[in-house]
Amino acid sequence: MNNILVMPMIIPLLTGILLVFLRPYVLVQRVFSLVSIAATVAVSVTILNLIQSDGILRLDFGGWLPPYGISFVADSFSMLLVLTTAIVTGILLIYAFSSIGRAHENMFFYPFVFFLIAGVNGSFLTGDLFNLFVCFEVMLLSSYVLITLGGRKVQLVESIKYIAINVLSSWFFLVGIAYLYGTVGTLNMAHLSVRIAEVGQGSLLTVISIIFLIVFSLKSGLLLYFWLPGSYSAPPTVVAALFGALLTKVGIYAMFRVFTLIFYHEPGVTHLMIGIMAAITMIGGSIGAIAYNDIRKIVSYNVVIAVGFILVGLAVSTEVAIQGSIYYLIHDMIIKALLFLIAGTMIYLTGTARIQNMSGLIRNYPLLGWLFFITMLSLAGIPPLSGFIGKVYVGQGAIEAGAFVLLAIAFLSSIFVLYSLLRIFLNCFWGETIINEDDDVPLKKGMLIPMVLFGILTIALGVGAEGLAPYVTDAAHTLMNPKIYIDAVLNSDS
Amino acid sequence: METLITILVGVLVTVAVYLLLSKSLVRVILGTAILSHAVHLLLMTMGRLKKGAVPLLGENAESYTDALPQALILTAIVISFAVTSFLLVLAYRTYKETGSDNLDALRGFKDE
Amino acid sequence: MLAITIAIFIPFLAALLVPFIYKRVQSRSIGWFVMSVPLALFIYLASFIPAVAGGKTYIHTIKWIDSAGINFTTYLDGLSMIFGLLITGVGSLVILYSIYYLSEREALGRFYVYLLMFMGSMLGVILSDNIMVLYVFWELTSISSFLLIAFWYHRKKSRYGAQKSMLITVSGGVGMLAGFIMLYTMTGSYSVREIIETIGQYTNESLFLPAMLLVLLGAFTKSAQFPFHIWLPDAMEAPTPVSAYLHSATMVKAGIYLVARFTPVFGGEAVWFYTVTGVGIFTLFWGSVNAVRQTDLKALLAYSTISQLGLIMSLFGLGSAALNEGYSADSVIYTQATFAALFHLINHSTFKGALFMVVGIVDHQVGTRDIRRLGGLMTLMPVTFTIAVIGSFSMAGLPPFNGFLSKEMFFESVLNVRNLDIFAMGPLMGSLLPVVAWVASVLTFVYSMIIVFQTFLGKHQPDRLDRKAFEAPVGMLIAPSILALFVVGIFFFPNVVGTYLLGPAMTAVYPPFEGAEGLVPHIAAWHGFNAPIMMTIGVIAVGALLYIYLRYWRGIYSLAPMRWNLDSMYNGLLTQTEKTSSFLTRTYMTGYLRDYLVYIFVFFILTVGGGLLWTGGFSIDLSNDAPMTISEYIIIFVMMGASIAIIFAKSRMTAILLNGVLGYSIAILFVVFRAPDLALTQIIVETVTTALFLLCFYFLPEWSKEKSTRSLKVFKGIIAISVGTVVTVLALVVQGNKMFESISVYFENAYELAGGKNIVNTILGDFRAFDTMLEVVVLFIAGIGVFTLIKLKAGKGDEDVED
Amino acid sequence: MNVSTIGEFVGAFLILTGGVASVISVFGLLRLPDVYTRSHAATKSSTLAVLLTLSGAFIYFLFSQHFVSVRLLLGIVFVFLTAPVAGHLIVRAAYRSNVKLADISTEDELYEVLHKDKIKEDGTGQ
Amino acid sequence: MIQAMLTTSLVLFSITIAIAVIRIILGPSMPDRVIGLDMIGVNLIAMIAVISVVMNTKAFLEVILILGILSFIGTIAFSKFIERGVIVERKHDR
Amino acid sequence: MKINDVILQTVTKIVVFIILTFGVELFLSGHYNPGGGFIGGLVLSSAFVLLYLVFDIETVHKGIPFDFKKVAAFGVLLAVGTGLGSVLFGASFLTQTASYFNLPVFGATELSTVMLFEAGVALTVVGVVVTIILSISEDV
Repeated sequence: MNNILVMPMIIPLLTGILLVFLRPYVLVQRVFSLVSIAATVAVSVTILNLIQSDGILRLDFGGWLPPYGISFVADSFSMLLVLTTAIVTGILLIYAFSSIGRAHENMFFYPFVFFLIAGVNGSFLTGDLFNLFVCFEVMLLSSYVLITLGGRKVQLVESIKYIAINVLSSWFFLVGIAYLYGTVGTLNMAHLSVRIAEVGQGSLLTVISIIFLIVFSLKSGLLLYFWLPGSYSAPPTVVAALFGALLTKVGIYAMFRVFTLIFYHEPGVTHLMIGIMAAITMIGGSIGAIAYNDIRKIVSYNVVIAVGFILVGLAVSTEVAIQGSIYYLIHDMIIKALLFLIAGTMIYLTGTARIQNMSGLIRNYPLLGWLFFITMLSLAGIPPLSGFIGKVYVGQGAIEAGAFVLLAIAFLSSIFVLYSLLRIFLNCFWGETIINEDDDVPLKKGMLIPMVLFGILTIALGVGAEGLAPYVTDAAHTLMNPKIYIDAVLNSDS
Repeated sequence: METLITILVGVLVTVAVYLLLSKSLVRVILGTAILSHAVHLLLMTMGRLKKGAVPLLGENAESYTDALPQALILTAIVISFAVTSFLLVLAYRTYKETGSDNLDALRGFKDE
Repeated sequence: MLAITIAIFIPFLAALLVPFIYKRVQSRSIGWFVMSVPLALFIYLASFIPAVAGGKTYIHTIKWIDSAGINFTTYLDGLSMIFGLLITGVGSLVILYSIYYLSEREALGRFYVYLLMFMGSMLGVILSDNIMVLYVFWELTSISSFLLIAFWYHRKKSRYGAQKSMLITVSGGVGMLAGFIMLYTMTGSYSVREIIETIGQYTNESLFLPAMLLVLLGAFTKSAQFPFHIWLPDAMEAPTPVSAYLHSATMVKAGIYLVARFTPVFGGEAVWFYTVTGVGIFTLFWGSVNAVRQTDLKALLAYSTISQLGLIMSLFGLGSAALNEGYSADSVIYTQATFAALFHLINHSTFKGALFMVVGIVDHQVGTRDIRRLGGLMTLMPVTFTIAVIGSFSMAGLPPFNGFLSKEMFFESVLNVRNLDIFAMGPLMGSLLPVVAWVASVLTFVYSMIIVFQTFLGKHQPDRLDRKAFEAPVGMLIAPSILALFVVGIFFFPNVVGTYLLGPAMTAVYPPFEGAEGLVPHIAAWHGFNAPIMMTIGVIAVGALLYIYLRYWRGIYSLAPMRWNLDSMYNGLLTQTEKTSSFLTRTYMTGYLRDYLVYIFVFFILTVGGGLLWTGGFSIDLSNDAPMTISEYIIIFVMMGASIAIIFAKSRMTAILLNGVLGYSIAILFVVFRAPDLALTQIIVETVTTALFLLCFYFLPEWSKEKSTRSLKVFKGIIAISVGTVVTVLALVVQGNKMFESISVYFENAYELAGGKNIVNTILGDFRAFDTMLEVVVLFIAGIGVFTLIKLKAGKGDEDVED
Repeated sequence: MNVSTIGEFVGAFLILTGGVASVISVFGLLRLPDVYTRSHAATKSSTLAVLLTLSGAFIYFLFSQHFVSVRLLLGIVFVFLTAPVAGHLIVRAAYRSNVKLADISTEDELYEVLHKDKIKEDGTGQ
Repeated sequence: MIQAMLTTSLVLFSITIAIAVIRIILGPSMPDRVIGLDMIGVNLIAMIAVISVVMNTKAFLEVILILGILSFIGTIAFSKFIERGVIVERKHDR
Repeated sequence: MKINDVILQTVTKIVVFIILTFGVELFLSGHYNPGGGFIGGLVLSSAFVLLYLVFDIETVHKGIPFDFKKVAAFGVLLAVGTGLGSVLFGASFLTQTASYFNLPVFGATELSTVMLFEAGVALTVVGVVVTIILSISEDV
């Protein structure tokens, strides 16, 4: 019994609820939300370190042992993501303070953010397939609200697509759960794994696993990313950043979990499919990223590319590759948040999203410009920024597994990333300054600080990658050896 | 029984998918509602149907029907209710804001 | 040695300091501070020359990402020594030059930050033993070069040049990274030294060749080898000190360094030999051909740099042949090529650096670099002219300048190749090399003459110049003069260089030949009337003729159509890619929800349905079906009818009511299935949903008949039916394949376990209470969400800037 | 044949009667010409049908399991209470929203009342 | 015998519901449909009562009451909807 | 013009009372019989909705002066709070306990924390459903 495990989810949840009561007191809301994010971070760090000493932790809700009750299971992989989520959210909240506006703050903006985080963290932690669905829904509903919050036309129009497609994916999820329950008769992921290992992953189970693949692909934007560029460019900057940083990652997490823990017996089918899909995703994202002149679109397609890249690790499924994916996942959460923030800030400053209409921003906002530069390099995986180590590991895994096509596409995609962002940098930040000093929209400190923090994070993560190494190694090791996870869940001594 | 219910599920899914592919927002939302009906039935058939008594203890029966899917469906119903209601209100707001419920008109902003 | 590792970081630290100092100083004297950094480093490195010449190497490791085997390992040997001295030495001179070259109005702080950053990364490249760290610095050089090229970022051409160089070099770098990872996968080490030691066992692995080619890709892009050379002329948009430093003396030589460093790894392979030599010699030729046609002095120098780099590259290629058989008296003749390469490397840095500075001076003084507008500057700028003559003649391979020595050795090496009987080198191929080399040298001679004579001789055209021409300030002349002194000095004392610098470097390139005889030949300016000297004489004779009749034959350049130009191909590629991507993306990203849904459904049908069909052989077992009564049949058929009727419903109200019918019928089915809780919930939820539908839909327009073509309807129908079928079939299969007893048997002890008699409710409230809790949260979010959705409207004036 | 069997039988019989009544009423719903007449069929006879059925069920449970179902009683009361009101409301709504009477109708007594009402309202005017 | 009677009545109720659905589909006016729906609601109550008799369980008796409540509320809502289009009123409206 | 339907309003007053009682009964008996927090909550909210239907918003609001959003929030808080309560007692999150109490009127009654949990659920449902319906209605 480790009640601390529920905290990364319950703290945001409770915060969200309490903030509803604090609706009129904006300042209190801000302070309170920062405090609870800090608490979440602290708790996550504690758990992460606890895992290193005690192995995988498990919390059975209501004391009902798995597979009968619902359990939270925390291994290094999930906790790393939980921790990153908390940190990213905390920094984004700071940005929100100065950007989101009173109207939003009065309309439960912070509660929704916290519910989103609760859903995200719950998805990372849960050990039960159906509970995963429920956590997804918590996250999705908050995201539905957040994407529409503000009620601008674009938001409404794009959110319809977003919601419709996500409803469909939730439906697929339920269908998948139904089939899986029908064949195997259980819902606990570890138990599922045991039972499937017992009868062997026959063709039926493989087909069912494809349904899950579709579900998580829809959520993560693997191949089925059509909803993503539109809906990520509609909401306010902070929300877009939250989405860009967190939402697809949950899908990716689920895919890693399910295809390393449960359906890992037929890599020739499932992992091959993932590989092909990842390749197409990277290609599609790459060409999408250079196809538009709208910053938001470019940035959104960059999310797509990253999804493909991360899943290369799963597709080749060697321990090194998975390590790479984890590094890249963490990196991507941070850097995408930063990227979206910068893009949003640029739009805020210039009043346009089109790169032809901006020029010479770096003269007015040098720090913003250099932050963008760092982001660009980090995204392209240029050392010593955070994207580098993940890229190396994924590449190494791909080479070990002999997946040269994937390797080529993955590495080429990073050049497309670079090119797409270079276009923004050259057009918007460099060039003749067209804003004169008087029309200069001041860049608020409150906006700059979070971006700088993210910038520092990406550098720190790149230079200090060794600090993460033990956790990531452990995470990858656990993912590659499902038995560790299963033993931790199904032994009934706790 | 199961076979027929399954076929019913298929019919519902077909109808729902057809509706989802329409231009009108109303039809799309109806489609999602029907989809959720379908999946609830599907979940139900995945436990054995009609085997055993109502899952209320004290009805002194030999065996009970599979209670777990029922619990899952309950959760699913509530969630789909939440989603549907949100989607409905969204449709309403969208119409008020844009004056259209035609998804072709609601294509979203263009780049060029 | 720790100090060497620190040496890499000193420029970076200085770069960090510069902005602060610049804030205080705000004048060009910041340059003196900056200059002290490379100067100190130069002296420091030079102090190691005797030791290194004595065969000593220095190694030091600082742990970085130890778990990945990526550590800061610095390794100082002869090869890194040469480059280190070049970087710091030329660096000091360039900074000295820049102090006078750049106006005080420029953002000097930024300039020096970039420059120091570059210097540090360059030192990192050549001193790193760990190839991953090497890659780190490699990319950093690309970045700092990018920043320096676009130093005047408001100029369109600067940005264009910067982008081009960044894209090409980083792409090459990424390829190189892949190659490095392959090397690691084979050998399990990132250390060059370890790789060199163990590579012998891996030459037959399938990864060996791709790794080699990828590493070469990195080297070629960086060193502007054909066809990647196109970035270099555009990089000339950078301030001239930068061009002198990065784009002739150091950064472009990083590729050369890489080839030299990896010669022990890959050298001795036929592919390596042919690629490096072939690409090098062709680049030599192509660069010189193009240099002649240029009218911009800097562009001319850029192509000449490309050409010279090709020369060095080809020499390394030739030299690698020595490793094929191991040490023997025969192979020593090939090592000579490498020796020539290293020697020319140094020479090139000196004379090309001087020339760039000269061009910079001319540009600075008269305001143009266009040779059609220049002429007759000799008398006005005598010192500059002298330096230009020294540099150009050295480049042309004339005595008494150092270029002559290395050019001679180059000829000798290509001639030696004819005797090469390895790698299936036929006599034809063997003769081709000297011919091409000779032709390229002739052209080199021609353009060297162009630099000197068309700028400084001929008619002075003061009216076509921006400013009145007069000699540059002394400060600006110091740096090129020092380089010119080296050009002459090395000619007279070549063996100093040979012994102290080239010798140790040769050992680094040929570790198995360490201490072998003839590895470090004696350099003599005069070595009798042999083939090379004949060739040089030929070069001078033919070159002079060609130069004199230049205007008659230059016309042939215009014969080649412009669009076959590599530059326009590059531009075309970029615009085409953008256009194609735009087109492709717009084709499938239509913005229509329906299209997206179609993609998803089609994907579902293809994968899941396809999976079902493909694996096949599923048993559908219907024997376990529960019996049915008539009333149940009726309900089910009512439901089917109602659902199908929805599609054809004329009014939305009918549709909503029919949906309600479906919901209520499901409630009955739940009753039939013995699920009272579900039935209750379903009934209420259905009612509320229907009510909501009505509430909201009152405001929506009556639904119009779907105006769609028949084929679209059929298409939709097919998709819908396929999805339905797949779901049904899979469900039937699942029913026939129940593999395990459900865990729900456990819950039948609900009363003992949790004190509840309603099993479903006990599951919801106790066993799976967490689900319920979250479900409530979901509901809550939806409720509040609806509230905000309705209450928070975008006001007219409130329209966000984000549109 | 003991008491409980008889009771069960009575209950079942009532249920059957209810079923028959409901079918009859639904035929009315199908066949009658306009809303107003259909509402008679729907509200009156089907209320009867459901009351019969519920009573039947109540009696059945009473005799077979000796179980007095409060809920069933409550249900009976509830249906009895609300069904007429509901019927009334629908017809009222139908009338006010100008649903046409069947062609065979001879008289619309409320027509003038309602119109006067409307005229008056317009006169006093909002 | 009893079983037969019960089954018969179940079938009868189902037929009723089926016919009511036809009425809903046919219309022609909104109130017609609402009446049809009301009819279905009432018959569902009856049907569920019969089913619980058939199954011999008390589990579904709550359903009956709820159906009653809902069909009542539903009918009120519908009729208000038909009458004036607004379901929940505000005092100062109109 | 208000619906001035005396019959309806009179019946409603009785019916609402029945519904409320029934709703409370449903959620209390959930552990043994069909029902539970969710259903109970829905039934309760249907009573409120009925009131809103028959009377107008202001009238009802005067009678029941709740902010239903806060009711919902309180409900969620209660549901989550019971989970946290068990943490305080050193049990796993969401551990439910039950024990028998001798209450003066009801005799030996089993009181369970599930009850609190269910109450939270019910309150949320009431709050949410009424909030949704009111929001839409008010927007017109």
